[in-house]
Formats: sequence, structure tokens, C-alpha cells
Amino acid sequence: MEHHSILRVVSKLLIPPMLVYALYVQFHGEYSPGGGFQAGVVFAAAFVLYSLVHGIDALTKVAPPRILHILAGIGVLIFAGTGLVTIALGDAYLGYYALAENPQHAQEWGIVVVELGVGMTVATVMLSIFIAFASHTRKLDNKDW
Amino acid sequence: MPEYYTPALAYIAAALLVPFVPKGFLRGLYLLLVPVAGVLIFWGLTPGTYNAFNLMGMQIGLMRVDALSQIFGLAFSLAAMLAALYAWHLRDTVQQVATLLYAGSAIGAVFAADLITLFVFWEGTAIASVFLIWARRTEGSFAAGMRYLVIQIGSGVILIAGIVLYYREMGTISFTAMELGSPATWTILAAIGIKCAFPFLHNWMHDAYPSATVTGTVILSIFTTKLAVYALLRGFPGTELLIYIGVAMALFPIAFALLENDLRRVLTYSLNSQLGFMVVGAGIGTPLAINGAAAHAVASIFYQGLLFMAVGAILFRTGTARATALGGLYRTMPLTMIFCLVGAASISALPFTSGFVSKSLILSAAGYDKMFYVWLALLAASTGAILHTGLRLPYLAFFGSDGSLRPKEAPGGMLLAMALTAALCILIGVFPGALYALLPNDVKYEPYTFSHTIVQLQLVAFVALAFAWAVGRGLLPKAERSTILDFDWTYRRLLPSIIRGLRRLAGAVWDRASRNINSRLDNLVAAVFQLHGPQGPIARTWPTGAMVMMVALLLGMTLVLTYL
Amino acid sequence: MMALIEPHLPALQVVIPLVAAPFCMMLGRGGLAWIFASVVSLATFVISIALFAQTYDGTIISYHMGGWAPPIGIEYRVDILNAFVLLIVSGSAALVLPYARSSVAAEIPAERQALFYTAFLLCVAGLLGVTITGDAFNVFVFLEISSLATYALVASGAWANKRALTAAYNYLIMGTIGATFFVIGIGMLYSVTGTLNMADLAVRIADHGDSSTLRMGFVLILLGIGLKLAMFPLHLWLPNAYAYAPSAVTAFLAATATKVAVYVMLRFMFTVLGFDYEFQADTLRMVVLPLAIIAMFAASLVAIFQDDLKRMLAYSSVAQIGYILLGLSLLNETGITASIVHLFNHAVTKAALFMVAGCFIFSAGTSSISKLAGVGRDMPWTTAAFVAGGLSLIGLPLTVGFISKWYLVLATLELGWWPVALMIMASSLLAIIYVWRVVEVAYLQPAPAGVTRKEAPLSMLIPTWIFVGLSVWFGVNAMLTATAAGRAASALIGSSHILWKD
Amino acid sequence: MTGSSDKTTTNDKALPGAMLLGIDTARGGRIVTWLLVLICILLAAVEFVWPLHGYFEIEDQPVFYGWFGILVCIALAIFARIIGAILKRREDYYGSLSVSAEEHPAFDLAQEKADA
Repeated sequence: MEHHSILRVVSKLLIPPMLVYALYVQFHGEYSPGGGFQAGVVFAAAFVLYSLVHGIDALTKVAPPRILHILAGIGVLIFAGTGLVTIALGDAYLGYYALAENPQHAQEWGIVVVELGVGMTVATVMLSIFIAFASHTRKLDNKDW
Repeated sequence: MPEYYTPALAYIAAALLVPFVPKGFLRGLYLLLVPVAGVLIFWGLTPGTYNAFNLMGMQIGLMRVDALSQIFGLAFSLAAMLAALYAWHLRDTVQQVATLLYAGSAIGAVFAADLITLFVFWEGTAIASVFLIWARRTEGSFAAGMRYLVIQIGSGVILIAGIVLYYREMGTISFTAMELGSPATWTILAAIGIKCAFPFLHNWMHDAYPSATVTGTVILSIFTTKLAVYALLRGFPGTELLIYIGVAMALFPIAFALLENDLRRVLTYSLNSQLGFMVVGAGIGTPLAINGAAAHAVASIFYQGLLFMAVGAILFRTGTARATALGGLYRTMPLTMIFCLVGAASISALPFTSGFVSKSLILSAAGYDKMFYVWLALLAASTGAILHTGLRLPYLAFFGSDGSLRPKEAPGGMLLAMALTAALCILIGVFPGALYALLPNDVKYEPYTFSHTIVQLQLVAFVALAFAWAVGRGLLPKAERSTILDFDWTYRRLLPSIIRGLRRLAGAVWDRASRNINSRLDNLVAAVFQLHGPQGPIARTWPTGAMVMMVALLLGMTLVLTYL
Repeated sequence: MMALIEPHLPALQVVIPLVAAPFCMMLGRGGLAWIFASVVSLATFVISIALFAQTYDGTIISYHMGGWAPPIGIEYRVDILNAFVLLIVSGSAALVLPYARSSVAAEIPAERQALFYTAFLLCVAGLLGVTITGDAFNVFVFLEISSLATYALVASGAWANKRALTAAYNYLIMGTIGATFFVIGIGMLYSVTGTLNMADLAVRIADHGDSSTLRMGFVLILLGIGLKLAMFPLHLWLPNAYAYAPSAVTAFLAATATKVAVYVMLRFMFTVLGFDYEFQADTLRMVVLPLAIIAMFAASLVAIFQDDLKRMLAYSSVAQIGYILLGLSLLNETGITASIVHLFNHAVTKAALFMVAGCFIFSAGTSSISKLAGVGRDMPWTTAAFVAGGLSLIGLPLTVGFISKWYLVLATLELGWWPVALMIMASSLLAIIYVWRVVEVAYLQPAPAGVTRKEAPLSMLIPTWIFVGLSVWFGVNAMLTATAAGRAASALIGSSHILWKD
Repeated sequence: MTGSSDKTTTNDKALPGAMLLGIDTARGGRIVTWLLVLICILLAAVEFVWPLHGYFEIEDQPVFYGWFGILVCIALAIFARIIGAILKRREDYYGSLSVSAEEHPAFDLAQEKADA
């Protein structure tokens, strides 16, 4: 892998913008096209690209499956927990109006938090699936390239 | 009175408490007292239906008190008490609980005013009683119990089918006299017929009763069949068909009883024959005949029970009830012999025994109605009863060739139970008025006319003479260690072999057909995928492909149908 | 506290297992995860009891997700019918989980157990969600949540038998096709009406009138759900999935997954589409009814020849689903009552029987019937539970199976369809045969020499016997189930329009 | 319980049923038979002194119940032999799992020998 310089350079150029773009899609979800699902996939795609170039072992060092699983769980918890918080604040499940005085702000915050949870879950689950499948294929040696 | 109150409740509650009563004297006393409690519930109630309530729109009545239910209830309770005394030595909780549940179910069924309650207790008797057979805890008794259970439960299933039909037809589930003629009533009659051991439906009895424990057989002999007789008296009085069934039933088992080696099985055959008398009584249906059937049922509970007790005592002490192994027991079991002879005299209808005062009611009923052949057949059946149970059974057990067995006399509990039962047989015979007063119909009848007494004595004496003579000459069929094939052969031998054959056939057909269909299906799937030619994973693993094909086909079909 | 929670019960019913699932995964250790999952399932069970109690008198609870009012927002709507189904699902989960501890410990490696319980909770959440929601698309979402979890659960049988993987794969393909049909069907309804709320759909479809789009949607929903509930020729995924899944999963799925699918079928056929059009009744009677009857016989016959106990029970399930579908395709109130009551009765019976199969696997190491010879002596309680459950399967009086068949036969007789009533009885005879085969082997055949089998542990026996006890209790006293089913049926019929007027 | 065999040690005369001893010998049988003959003659004679009444004409035949009983006995004996010839099988016909092929289990019994 070490001598595939082109691939390494290109990937290093591409991965940071992908991550930033994913965050952009994530945080503009409440008022423009986008949101957690799309952001999560784009975010995961960056890691997948990293793995394609540097190998699956490198990816699992960056993102160990155990951590991914926990993050996926936390994502769900953020999403579902928001609903429980609104219940605790006296509104319906996922009734965002309870989150702030200003109804507009309340909706915005609610959506941002929920989308964050969704994004986390989608990204980590995508990666988990990728790792699960990729780990089963034969490792390529350098001379196979 | 609370809604769910029925004598059965006393038994069921008592049965649940049995394990908590210390074994031994207290337990024995407890079991003796339960029937008393049961009797207290219904005794002295004025006729009528109590504890009625509505269940899903159907009128359930747990307590119908009238003369018919009261006399059966009383006889069952008394018999349950005597059986408890007989089983005084028993330390088996399973049997004790089963006995109480069984007796409770039978008594509950007798007081049921509606068919659903009847059905529940009907199945109750089946389920509770099988434990008396299983309590023997051998392979043979397990298999016999299974067969018994299947048939008894089957009777219940048929009964409920009949009840459903009856409810559809009549819109009521109250248990009253029915007119034979619709599928509903035929079905119900068939269900009762199984429990009553109608010819060809009878064999469970001869299969299962001798397979039970010593005490179990005595208890089994009391309830199930008499409950069926009660159901016939209640449901189908005066149904002509029953006369012929009853006659066949009275005659049919005689030859078997004469051949059989197992004395407990001899008694089941003679019990079956006696049931025939009761069925005839129900079939004739005149007030006198109904009285006769009820009286005979009551009398036979006791004398048949007494005979089963005596044979049970022999089994208890010698380990066998095979005639070939017994004989000469009068030496060491004289009391059992005397009680057995009282029972034998009763079933022979010797004057001053219970059989005399009850059987003559049925014969007279046939006589009054000038049913000559019925009367003659019943007379022949009585003769048979004298021969096979009145004479042959005590002869084989207590006299006959000395089997060299010198067992001890039966234990105290058994002796006391037999003594009381024997006393009851004689008391009923000497003072028939007491029994007659309890009968459902108010009919005057005097059994002890001069003619009647003399002719019955003649019959018994001449048959005894013939028996003694035949024994001296060795003319009667010998008792041998053997199996006499009966109707159970059809389901123990014939049916299994047919099923084996069918299974082989079906297996072959199934193999052939499935191979055929499989190959066709393979071809079909292959052809379809050849046409479309995808090399995707779905095509490669054909089972999934076939499933999807199925979905597609069904979708197509349904769409066509929907758009039609 | 109570006052704070009570209005949110419908949401919590689904959210609690859903939130619990990731927690469960993070616990990491099998034992802890099990305790946690058990507590959660118990909590959901308590919630569904509360919901059932609230709706038993016919009250309808409507919960607005996020505070958005129904036709636009997602509505959770609880009436007696889905409260009844919720009770079945959460009750089964609450009983299966205690059972699962020993069984799962034996069948799944320790490091995967937490994931197993996570999938289990997700499955519970999905099934509860399908049942409780009043939104057609939401049904699809939850159906997929439960299905995906189920595929994983079935596949987790692979540690015991690799074939679980192909079984799960088949199930995945078929389930996905079913879900696709279903979602396309909903799409068609949406294109006709412009709404996804079920109650709103019902009204708008009634206003809309007949159209080919509607018919197409109807057929797709029917078959999509038909796949999920293993309607006869679409059942092919079920036997393998049930046979190779871990025992606890099979017991839970047999009690709930198909039942929930039947609930969706009832909801869509009777509430949403509402029988405004004749083609619905025709299709049900000409497609579903014959298939149901064929299922009763064909699947029972297949069950007779099976050697594997779990496969046999699986085929028996296909046959029993036949009874349920028969009841609903009779299209009268008694028939629907029979279907609903059989949902419960069959769930109880089959859960018990599959648990027995699990006990056999746990203690005797096999579910092959021929290898269970003489097991009745070694494992008396387990085998007795099988006999009791088997009697219920046959439909013997004093068991729940009898109650179902009683209503079913009554329903056919109400229509005057004698032959169908006779077929119901005849197919019960087939049940006698396949139950008897096991009884015969277990009791009447001598145990092979050298085999030692211990009775299953109490943690497995007690839940099994609770199910057996329920199947007897509700067989003797069917007041609660029959009343609930009757009310649910009349509510369904009350909500449909044309069919019941003539 | 006496452990040794019955015939040698048991003194039949001391048994409780000794009163009837000898009834099962050929001589005892003859005595019983002749006693029965006597009873039958007496009972038949009664009929000729005090006429009897029945329901049917046939009952008016002399000693109807006597000869009817004997006839039926003969018929039954013959019939039973025929049935026996057709239906009698070995005791273990139904295999080793049938009750008739097994002994009654000992736990249900209390086999005690009489003390001589």
C-alpha cells in the first residue's frame, strides 16, 4: 500500500472536504434539503474511501467496531431520548415546543438534536455493515495491486 | 346458595386438599367423610333447578334436583364411601385424588341440568379415572390407560359435537328427554353409547378395568357406566332402539364371561350384561321400566362392586386374578368367600337379595308390555348371569381345583367394606320398600309374590344343578391362560395393521408424487429462469427462486380475480 | 408520576424497548443484558396491561406524535383490538425472556448475547409499533424494524446449525418482497387519497369510489401481509426460519410475528378498506378462503411426515394460520371473533410447544422426534407440557384450542357452510396424528441405551408451564379472551361499511 | 408370613375355612350335586301343589324355569365353546405391552400367607 502514492494523496485531498460537506448537510437539515440520513451516509463514505485506500485494518484502527456499535446506540438514544425529554417537559413524545419559549427555536433545536442522533446512527451503522462485509474478503497483498 | 355450588365442588375441593392431610388414619377418615359432605349438599332439597346462571347466552344449571338425580347421586355417594373404606390400606395420593375427582365428576354430571355442564363432568370422569389405571404403573396398564383415555375423551368430543348440533337445532342446551331422529340426537346417543358400552362400543371396559389397580377396578366399576345409564334414562327414555341394543348387550358378553380366565375381566363382562338390562329398561320407558332400570343400576352398583371387591381382595392377597392360578381359597379366605357368595346370589337374583327386587322390575315391565322375545332374551341373560358370575366365578376362585394358595384373609378395611356392601345387598333384598320409595316414578310393585319367588328359586336351583353336573363331567369350557379376542382386536390389531399398510402405501405414493412434482417444479423454475436468463443470486439458489415464483404467481392470480 | 406518564403510555409502549435496545447493546455482557431486557419487557407488559384495561370498555386512545394532529402527524391509536394484540406481544416477550437465559446461553456464544438481546428488544419494539400505530406508512417502518431484527435473530441460530443462515436469507428475501408489496400498496392508496392516517384513509377511500389503482393497492397489501403472516403458498420461508432459529426466538416469533401480521391484515381489510366494494369480499372469499382451507390440510399433512419437532410445529403453525385466515375470510362477526381469539389462543399454545422443543434441545440435545424415544420418563414435566399443548392444538375441550374451533365452527354454521365445518373437524384429526406421533415416541418407545437426559431447568420449565397453564385457564374460562375478541370484532365490523348492511 | 411351601407345613384343619374342608373333592361334589337334585325336585313339586302364574303362556308349561334354565345352560356351553374355538389366543397375543401378559405389580399388593 505504501507505494501507491497517487491513491494516498488523492484520498487525503478528498476525505476532509467530504467530512466537512457531511457536516454541512447535517446541520442545514432543518431548513434545507439534507439531514441526518444523507449526512450520515456521506460521512461514512469518507471512511469507506479511507479504508479502500489504506485497507480495512487501518479503518478498524480509526473506527473500532466496538466504538461504532456504541456510537450507533448513542445515536438512537439521542433521537429517542429527545422524545423522552419532551415528555418529561410536559409535551407529547417528540413535541419540540417544550424545548424553548420561542416555538420556532424549539422546533429548530428539536430537529437539530434529533438529526444529530440520526446522523450518528446512520454513519456508524453504514460503517459497521461495511466492516462486517469487508472483513470477510481475502486481504490483498501489495503485489496483487 | 352460591352460583357455582354443586356436590362435585365438595369433591373437587376435597381432592385438592388431600395431599395436605397426613397419610394413614386421618387421610382414611377424611376420604370417608367427603361423600357425606357431598350428600349433605343435595339431600333434602326440594326438586327443582338450583344455581342456574348465564354463560355466553346459554342457561347453565349446576344443580337439578329430582328423584332420578337424587337416587343416582345417593347411590354414587354411598358407593364412593364404601370404596374409600375398601381402599383404607391405600397410601397412594394419586389414586386418592383421582378417586375423589372421578366420583365428584360423576355426581356432578348426575346433577347437571344442562348439556354443557354434563359435558364438562363427562370429560372429568374420563380424565380423572384414567389415573386409576395408570396408578398400576406398568407398561401394559399405561397402554391400556391410553386406549381408555382416547375412547373416553372421544366420547366427550362426540358429545360436544352433538351438543353443538342440538343447540343449533333446538336453541337450548337443557338436558331433557330427546327424540331420536336428528343428527344431533344420534350423535349424543352415540356418545352415551360409548360410555354405556353398547355392543361394539364396549371394549374399552374389558380392556381397561382389569388393567387398573386393586382398588382402582372397584372404583371404576361404580361410576362411568352407571352415569351413562343415568344419561340414557334422562335423555332417551322410551326409545325403542334401546330395547334391541339392550337385549344384544345383555346376551353378547355371556360367552366371553364363560371363557375368560381373568376373574376381573369375567366381572366386566357380567357388568356389561347387567347394563344391558338397564338399557332395555330405558328403552321400554314405561314408568315401571324406568324404575326398574334405576333400581337395577343402584342394586348393581353394590352387588357388582361387592364382587369386584371380593376378586380384588383375592388379587390383593395372592397377586393374581387368573382362574387357572386360583381355587380352593375357601380354606383361608372364608369371609371373602361369604361376601362373594352374597354378591353372586345378588347377581343371580336369588330372592332376598338386591338383584331379585331390581331385575324383576325390568322383566315385569317387559312382561306387562307383552314383549315376549325381549322377556325371553332377558330371562336367558339372567340364566347366563347365574351361570358365569353366580356360579362359575365363586367356584373357580374359592372351590375348584386347589391352587395350593394359602393367602391370609383380606385386611380389615376390605372386609368391613365388603361386609357393609353385602349387608346392603341383603337389606335391599329384604326391604325393597326403601329402595322403591326413592325411585323416580310412583309405581306400586310387589316383588315377593309366591309364584315369582318360587320360579326364581327354580331357575337358580336348576342352573346350579346343571352347573354342578357339568363341572363333575368337565363339560364347561375350561379356564385357560389365554386372551379371548374381542372387539378391541379391531383397534389393537386390525387397525394398526391397516394403518401400517396404508402408511406404506401413502409413503410410496407420497414419494412418487413428490419426486414427480419436485422434478416438474424444478423444470418449471429452470425454464422460467432460462427464459429471463439472469445470473443473480436469486436464480442460483433455487428454493428462494421458487418462493418468489410462488409470490409472483399468486399476485398474478389475485390481480386477475380482483379485476374480473 | 403516574399522572405524568399515563397520557404517554402509547408512546412509551414502543419507545421503552426501542431506547432500551441500544442500552442493552452497550451493556456488553450476556447476563446483564438479559436482566435488563427482562426488566424492560416486563415494563412493556405492564404498559400494555394498562392500555388493555383502558380500552376494554371500548374507549379509543389517540396519541399524537410530536403534538401534530392526526391526518398530518403520526397518530398512535389504541382500541380494544390492538390493545389485545399488544398484550399478546408484550406478554410473550415478558415470558420468553426468562426462558431465554438458559436456552440462549447454550445456543449463542457469550460475547454475542448482548447483541442478541438488543435484536430481541428491537424486534419487540417493532412488533409493538406495528400494532399500535395508526399511520399506514409507520406500519411499514415498524414492520421493517421488527423484520430486520427478526432476520438477525433467526441468523443467530447459525452457531448451532449453519443452515440458519440460508433460512434467514430466504426469510429476508421473502420478507423484503412482502414489505415492498406492502409499501407499494400503501403508495397506491396514498396516490388515491393523499393521506396515510388509517382512519383518514378509511373515510377518503369511501368517498373516492372504485378505481383500478385502489384494487391494485388492495391486492398488493393483501399479498404483502400474506407473505409476512405465512399465508399458505407464501409460507415457504417459515419452516426453515422457525426450525433453525434459536429456541427462544422461535417461541417468541411463533407467538407474535405472524399474529401481528394478522392484526395488520385485519386492520387493513376491515378498517382501512372498509368493505365499500364488492371486489374485496370476492377476493377474500375466492383467494384467501380456499388457500386457508388448503393450508389446514396440506401443512398438517406435511407436519405429519416431519422428523424434526420444530419443523413439525412450524408446519402446524402454517395450518393454524389457515384457521385464522379462514375465520376472517368468512366475513361474519363470529368468524372474525374466532380469528382474533385464535390469535391469542394459538400464540399461547405454540409458544408453549416451541418452548418444549427448546427444552428438548437444551436437555436432550436434539429436536429430532425419532431421537426423543422414551423421553417421557426422563423429562416428565417437559413432555407433559407437550401433551397439554398438543391437546390444545388438537382442539380438545377445556383447552384454548377448543374455544377457537368452537367459534370457527359456529361461524361456518352461521353461514350454513356445513362442509367447511366438517373440514375444520377433519383437519383437527390430522393434528391428532402429528401430536400423537410425538406422544407415542416419547412415552411408548423405550429410551435408547446409554442416553442420559435430565429434566430441563426450572427457568425454562416455569415459563413453559405458565403458557400451558394459560392455555388451560383460558380454555376453561374463556370469558376475558372471548369478550375482548368479540368486542374487537364488532368494532371492526362497525368500522366497515357496506358488507354488514345487507 | 411363612417362607416355606404350602402343602407340607400348612395344616388345613387349622385354617379358618376348615368347616367346608372336602367340598372341593369328588365326593364333596357328588354330595352337593345330590343336594341340588333334592332341592330341584322339591321346588318342582311345589309347582304341582300350588299352581304358579306368569305373564306369558309359556310360563304355564310344567317346570318351565327349570328346563329353560338347563336348556340355556347347554346352549351357552356349546356357544361358548364355539366362540372359544374361534377367538381364543395365546395370553401374550397382544405382545409384551399388554396387561394380560404381565404380573400385577407387587407394590399394589400385600401377599401374606395364612398362618397355619
